[in-house]
Amino acid sequence: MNGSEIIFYLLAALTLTCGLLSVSTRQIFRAAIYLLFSLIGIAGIYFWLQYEFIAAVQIVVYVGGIVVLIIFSIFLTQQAGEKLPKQKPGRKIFSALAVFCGFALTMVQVYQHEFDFDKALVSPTMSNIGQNMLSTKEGGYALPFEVISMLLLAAMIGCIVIALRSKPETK
Amino acid sequence: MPNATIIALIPLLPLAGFLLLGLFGRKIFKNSSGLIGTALLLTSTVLALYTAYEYFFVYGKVDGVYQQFIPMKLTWLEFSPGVSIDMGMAVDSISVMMLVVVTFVSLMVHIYSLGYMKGEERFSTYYAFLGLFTFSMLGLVLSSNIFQIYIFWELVGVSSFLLIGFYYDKPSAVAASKKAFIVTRFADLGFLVGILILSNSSGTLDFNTMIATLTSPDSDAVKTAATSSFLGASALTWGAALVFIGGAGKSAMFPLHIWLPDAMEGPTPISALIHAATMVVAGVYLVARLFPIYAITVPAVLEIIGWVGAISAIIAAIIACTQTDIKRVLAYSTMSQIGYMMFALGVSKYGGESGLGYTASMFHLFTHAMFKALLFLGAGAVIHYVHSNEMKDMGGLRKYMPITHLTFLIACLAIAGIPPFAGFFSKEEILLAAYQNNTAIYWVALITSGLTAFYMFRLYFSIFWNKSHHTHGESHGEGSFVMMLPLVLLGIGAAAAGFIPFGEFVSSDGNPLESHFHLQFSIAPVALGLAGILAALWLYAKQNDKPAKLAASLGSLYKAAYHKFYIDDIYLFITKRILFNLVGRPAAWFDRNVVDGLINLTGNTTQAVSEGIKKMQSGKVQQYAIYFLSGVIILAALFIYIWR
Amino acid sequence: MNLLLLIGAPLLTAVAVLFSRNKQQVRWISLLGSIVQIILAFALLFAFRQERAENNSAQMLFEQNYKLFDSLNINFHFGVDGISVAMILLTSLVVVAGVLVSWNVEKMTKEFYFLLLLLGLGAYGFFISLDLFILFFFLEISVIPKYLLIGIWGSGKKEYSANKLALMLMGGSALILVGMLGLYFIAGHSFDILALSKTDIPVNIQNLLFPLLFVGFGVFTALFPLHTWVPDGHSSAPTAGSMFLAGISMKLGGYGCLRVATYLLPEGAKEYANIIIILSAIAILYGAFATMMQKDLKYINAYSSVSHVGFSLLGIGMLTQTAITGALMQMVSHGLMTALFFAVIGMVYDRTHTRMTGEMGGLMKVMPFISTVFFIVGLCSLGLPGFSGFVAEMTVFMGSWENADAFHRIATIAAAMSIVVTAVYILRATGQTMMGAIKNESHLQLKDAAWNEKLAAIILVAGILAIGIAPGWLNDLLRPAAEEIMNRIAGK
Amino acid sequence: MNEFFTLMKSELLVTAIIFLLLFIKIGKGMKNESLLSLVQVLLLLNFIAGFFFNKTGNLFGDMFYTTPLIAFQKNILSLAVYLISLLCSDWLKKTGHLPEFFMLMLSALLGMFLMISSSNLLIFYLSLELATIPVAAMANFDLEKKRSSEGAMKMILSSAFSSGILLFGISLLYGTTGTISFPEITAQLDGSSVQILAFIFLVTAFAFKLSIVPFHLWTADVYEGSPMAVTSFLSVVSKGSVAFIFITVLYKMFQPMQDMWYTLLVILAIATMLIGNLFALRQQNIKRFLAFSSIAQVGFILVGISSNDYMGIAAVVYFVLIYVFSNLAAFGVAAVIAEHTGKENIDDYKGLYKTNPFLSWILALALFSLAGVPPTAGFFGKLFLLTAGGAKAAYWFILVAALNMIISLYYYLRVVRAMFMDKNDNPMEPIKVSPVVKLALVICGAGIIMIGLLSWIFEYIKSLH
Amino acid sequence: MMQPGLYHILFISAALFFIGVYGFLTRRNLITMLMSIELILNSVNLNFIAFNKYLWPGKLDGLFFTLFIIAIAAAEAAVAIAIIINLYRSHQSIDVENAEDLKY
Repeated sequence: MNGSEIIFYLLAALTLTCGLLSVSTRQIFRAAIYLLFSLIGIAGIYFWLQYEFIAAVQIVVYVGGIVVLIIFSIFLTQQAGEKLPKQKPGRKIFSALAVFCGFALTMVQVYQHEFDFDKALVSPTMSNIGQNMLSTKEGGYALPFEVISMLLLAAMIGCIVIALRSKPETK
Repeated sequence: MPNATIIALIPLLPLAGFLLLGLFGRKIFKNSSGLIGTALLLTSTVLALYTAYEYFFVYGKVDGVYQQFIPMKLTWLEFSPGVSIDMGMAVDSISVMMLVVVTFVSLMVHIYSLGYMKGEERFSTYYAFLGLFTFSMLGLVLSSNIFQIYIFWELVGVSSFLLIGFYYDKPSAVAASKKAFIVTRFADLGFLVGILILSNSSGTLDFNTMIATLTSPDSDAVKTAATSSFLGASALTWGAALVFIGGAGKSAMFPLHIWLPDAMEGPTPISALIHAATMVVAGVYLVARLFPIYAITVPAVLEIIGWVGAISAIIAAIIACTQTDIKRVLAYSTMSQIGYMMFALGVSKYGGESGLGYTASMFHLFTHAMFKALLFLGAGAVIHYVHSNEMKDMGGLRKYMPITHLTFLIACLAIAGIPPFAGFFSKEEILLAAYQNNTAIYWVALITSGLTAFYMFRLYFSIFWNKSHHTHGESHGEGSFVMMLPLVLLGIGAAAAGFIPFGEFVSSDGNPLESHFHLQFSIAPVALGLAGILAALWLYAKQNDKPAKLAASLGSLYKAAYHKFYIDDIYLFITKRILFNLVGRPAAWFDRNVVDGLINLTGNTTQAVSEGIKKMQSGKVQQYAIYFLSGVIILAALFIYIWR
Repeated sequence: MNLLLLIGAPLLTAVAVLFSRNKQQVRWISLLGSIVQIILAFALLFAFRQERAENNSAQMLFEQNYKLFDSLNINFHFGVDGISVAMILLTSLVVVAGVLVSWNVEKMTKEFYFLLLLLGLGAYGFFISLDLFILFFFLEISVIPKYLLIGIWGSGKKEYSANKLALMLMGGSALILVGMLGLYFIAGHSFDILALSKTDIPVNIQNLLFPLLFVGFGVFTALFPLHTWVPDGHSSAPTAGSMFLAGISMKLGGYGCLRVATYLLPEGAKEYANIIIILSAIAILYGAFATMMQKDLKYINAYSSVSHVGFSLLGIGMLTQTAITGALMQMVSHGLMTALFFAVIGMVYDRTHTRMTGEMGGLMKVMPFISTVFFIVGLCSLGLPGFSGFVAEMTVFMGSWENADAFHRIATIAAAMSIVVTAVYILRATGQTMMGAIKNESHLQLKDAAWNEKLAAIILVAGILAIGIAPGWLNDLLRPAAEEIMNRIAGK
Repeated sequence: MNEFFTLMKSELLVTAIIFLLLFIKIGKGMKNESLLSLVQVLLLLNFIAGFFFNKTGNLFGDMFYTTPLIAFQKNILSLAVYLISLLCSDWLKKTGHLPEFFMLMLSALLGMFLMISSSNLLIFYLSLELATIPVAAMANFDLEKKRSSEGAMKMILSSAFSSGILLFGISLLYGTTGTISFPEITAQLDGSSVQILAFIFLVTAFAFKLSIVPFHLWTADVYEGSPMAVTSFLSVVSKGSVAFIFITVLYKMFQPMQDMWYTLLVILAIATMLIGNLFALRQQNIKRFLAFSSIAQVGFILVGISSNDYMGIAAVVYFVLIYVFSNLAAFGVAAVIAEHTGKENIDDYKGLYKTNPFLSWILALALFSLAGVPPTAGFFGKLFLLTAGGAKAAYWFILVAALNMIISLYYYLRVVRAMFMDKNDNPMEPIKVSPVVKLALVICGAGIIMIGLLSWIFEYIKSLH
Repeated sequence: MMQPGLYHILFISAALFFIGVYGFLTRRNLITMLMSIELILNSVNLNFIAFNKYLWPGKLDGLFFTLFIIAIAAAEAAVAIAIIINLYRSHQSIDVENAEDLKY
């Protein structure tokens, strides 16, 4: 076992443990923090896979954006320290069962599948990503880029309208 | 050759009367409708008599044999090539004879009704119905096609229904009309199936062709029909027997006779016409029409016919002795006399001397029409006079109603078979035929003839003698001229009709038949008849308690006879209990609750399921997600492991 | 003759009704329109006879074919044979009578007549269609008007009845739909009846599709045990609604059973003939017995319809030319008769405000015309010669008897037994309502039929008599068509 | 470049309208009435423009793909949006955020256009989200109403969950095929278990958007909670667009797995029709009622889709076109009534015919069309779906579908019965329908009657192949 | 233990995915449900990256997919949170079980 492996396993353990804790802890604030660590763990895995760009985006968007947003909204809606209400055990058991079945099914299928491995491992470069991002040619991603911009615009408008509820629209 | 137009006019004139009076009678011909009807019928009668004269004396006989002519035949409805309902006119000796009988009696009734039904609210309707009946009856006798006869058969039935129920606001009349129709209808079912069988066997509906096919023993039809058997009898036997059931129903043969006494609810002239002289003999006529088939192909059925006739004759005679309603007595008497005609046919054979029964039957039909119509019309006059049907309300009427009395007496003598009145001759021939062919039936008939004399004179004495000092409310005369004229005319007929050499004209195969007169043979029936009269005289000429005592001494026999041997009750039981309560009601219940219930159940189940699964839509978004996830997993598993 | 006129006339009338201003206008426009329909129907009859007299022996006359959904091979294909002509005549008579008896409908008159005319339109379209799709379209078009007519203008538990009718008929349609699509694919994408009739359809497919189609159409024509919409629907419907339902709509089913199911799938018909016979014999007898116990006049007629229509199905099941002719005659006859019966019941109900036989009595005295008509229709119903019912039933019996085996014969006899039971219930009903003494004093004030009612009754009675007295013309119309159908059944 | 403008003209037009609205919003703003009229005119123009310059072509590599058929599909959606803008104008005039509402709605429409045209899983996914997220926001537009936010919450959470599963499926598909472009995936499909798994995961997203049982449970709640305009948008436009892309995905991308998805469709169609119908039976709220009815309708669409030939496509497109008119007419009437009286219960509709015959007739027509009763277009639509579905000779499948029509007829008739037959002591007041709404309702009514009888419409759709 | 590779990462992602699903199904707080969604999306991202890296390094489909998913996650989260906050204002609670007015 070399260092790379150890790092991988540590990251994996971090991700899964924090993920699990995030969905099981009854302190909502802690849940957010666990989520944060789980996401960081995933970012770590990206690093480990040498996808630094994605890792950076992961850190910036998730850790810097979404988790902060979540934490803000927790503050807005929840007295800190109050424990989350318990779920009915029946629901928990049934969910666990369903989830386990799904997991088992997926894993069995994935492990039985023979993936096609004989390719050289190359990592993308920044310029590579940049060029493709704005290319309108075959393999270019200009259209999704435009679409996502429209989506973000729409989401922004939606958020504003909904969040501005208390202040009636001025004619 | 017969003149088709003239013969066609005979039934069509009454039909015209029906249409004219039925459509416009109530408004336009309110008062003249009786005269219109009578005039039309008079024309018919004249034409019928003319036709009879022409047939019997001018063209009917070819080579010494009376032929059948079919001057007109129209295809009415074609089923398949060769099998069609035709509207034709068969002119032969029996149909011509019947034409005369029907038109004559009908004319008498028309005339009589001018007085009897005067002042009725539905006077014109009455004449319309009479026209309809006469038309149907004439159509029936002229039929050349078995389906044609069935059609008119039904029409006769419905006009009978209409006329029995003429007093439609009287519940008993309504009930009687229904009963008459339904019972005969039931019999007609047999007739219909019989037609189906016979026509299918012979491949035709035409009488002549059918008879020709079914009487030649080597025809394919007979052979195949003889081999195809059902419940131990050949198809032809079944067919012929079923057709006879139709005739038995119409002719009130035991056990389908129960409608006839009730039918007396109709106006009395109607009883005279329909339920005495004409319609009820249609069954006899039908058997006579198909006689060659019965006699040659299925003699077994003919024997049954003979026995049914004999049993009907004696049972009716016994019952008649106990009834107190004069019209009912006459009704049973009719039944008894038709029984005579029927067994006369039953004991006959086809052709030649052995066909005596056939001739006798027709002869009796003819004379019976005269005297029975007379009896009914006389009874009608009596009823008209005393406003009651019950014997106990009558008595000593001979002084008040001399013409009625005289004609009634003639009729009674005629029916009792006392020479030289008409009944004697015809009955004599019947008994002779029975004697020659079936001794058992002969003895039954003999006893019946004694009983006949007894109950007829019981009736006669009760009406005209018995209580002499009876007050009948305000006394209005015996009846107008129009009521008396038919009595007299019919009285003449009843007295004299016997002298017609009937065998000359009517016989089973058309060959004239010599009438033999056997004095020694006549002794027994005449003596029995006289004995019956004397018994009646002893019992009923004066008011006394002898009848009551006699009745008491006879005990249960009397009671059973008085209750018509409980046959009505058996029918009532079958219809009410079994058909209504055990079939009809369960059917209706089954339909509403089971069949419909199942349909409603599907609806309700759907609703219930819909209500039951409503929890699925619980409003909990996580539960929705669980359904979602389960759906994904299950589908995935199914498609990966089972349906790939 | 252009068959489109038959669709156009009612359509135009309906549209004109929609745009009319007051109730009186609505009535007169409808009457005028329906008279035009009668004229057209008779014109068709004469034109048809003329063509036949000139030895035009094509199976269908006056054919017209317009492309509709060309890519699916769905066409407006019209044409008539004798059966269609007879049915069209029937429809036109019932339509005009229905319009006449509804003269006094005050509630939503315009809508009422509109729906009525739409029903008629559906029937005309149905009878002239030679394309299954169009046929189905016209069949379905009448479901909703029926529903609304019963639900809005009906009486009693009308909503329930309306629902039941609509749903059961829809159920029938569902089966027809499947059968129809099956035929479509088997025949290589064609809905055309004439084309299908020349197609050899494999026997196993026929056995699969026949029950679907037959039962589907059977629901429309009260095939036992799917008849239960009949009593409820008929009894709740307004007078004209009942007349249309029983007089025309049920005939759509019978026509479909014959023209679509039996004609196109002869092998299937042979396979299931015995079941049809059993079911219809049961329906005939059982309907008659059930009728015997009814006390509501409309129920009486409704159940008796179940029984009578059974003869049509029996005739079809017997698969002989005569029996099929008889079945068709019975359809026409029953259509006229039952429409008349409902019309009379409606007239009685309008006056006495009851349909219970027990509450009436002696009506003959106060309304002789209505009673006479009641009587006539009763006699027709019990199969009296001189009326159409007799002709039809006898033809069915004669045709049935042509099958020489015991099964068919017993079924025929069983069916024939109903003539007695019919007599029982008809006479009971007549006896209780028309005859006897007047039970309710207030009935003494009642008026006899008004002009419109008289006219309606006379039209229908004329139809009944025209068949009953001189059946030849109808026979000539139907027999060759039945022969055509038999030829396919016999595999010629 | 020219090609870019012609091929993407619908998308560009919609985008232009969005930005116009944005500028109006950012600028001085406009009165609601005039803005609404402006938008209506623009939408009408958009619809008309959809008829011109329709060509086949690819853009952005293989990401964007259009054909005349796709253009026609888009145009159906444009038409629906235009009609919604007319039908709901009473509500729209009152809303405080009119420009935002239209911006969101048009963004969603844009998303649907792109989705229909997509030929690549990435663009498909993005446009799917673009078609969903704004709608979720729109669902919350009755800001003061609790139910509105509840509906929006259910929608956004459910759809996020669904897209999670979709994405997982896409990732597996990507893993096994190495591509996200439809045609290339088709070439790579080998039917391995992982691909089946991925396929199922993928299909559930469609099932979710189309409200196929058992992925439908959000539908009724969201429909009931949302403003009427959003509900009609969801039920008509959203469903229609997903149905179109679903066909493309199945017929093109998953063609090699056709046996499998045929079975899947049969199961789903039966379940959907049955459950949708059974739930609709019991509903009291008209929106909820229409929600379940629309679920059942989707079951029929699936029957049509199962045919796997061009007849299926044509039948579905045709059906959606009819469905647009029928469902919008129903929603339109419900919207008018809800807006004027605040009543949304079927029981409140009792005796409606007495006071509001016009609305009653339109609603009745719409319901008949939904039930598939002639002479309304719905009859033809349903029949063609079944004809398409019957091509595989699975008669029992068609029979089940046909039998479901009975149940559906029952509940549609329930509303008709309430309007026409049931008595009501205090029926609704006569409602004064504004001319614009009336126009829209008349258009819908005419569409319901004419589309079926004018056979060239269907022929035209078939000719687009 | 073998060399960490595709299968390991797939295991992590699948586990994370179902952990997220489990959270979504059982957490009663709307915000925690949203957090579970984020876990789900992240697991998918991990899948894409892993496939891109190990199997299909020639093109950048997986990478771009991940990028766009991250963007969408942000947008979705924003709208969701806006809705949740709005819900909170009307219900005074963000417990999912309190928002069950719409049912049956």
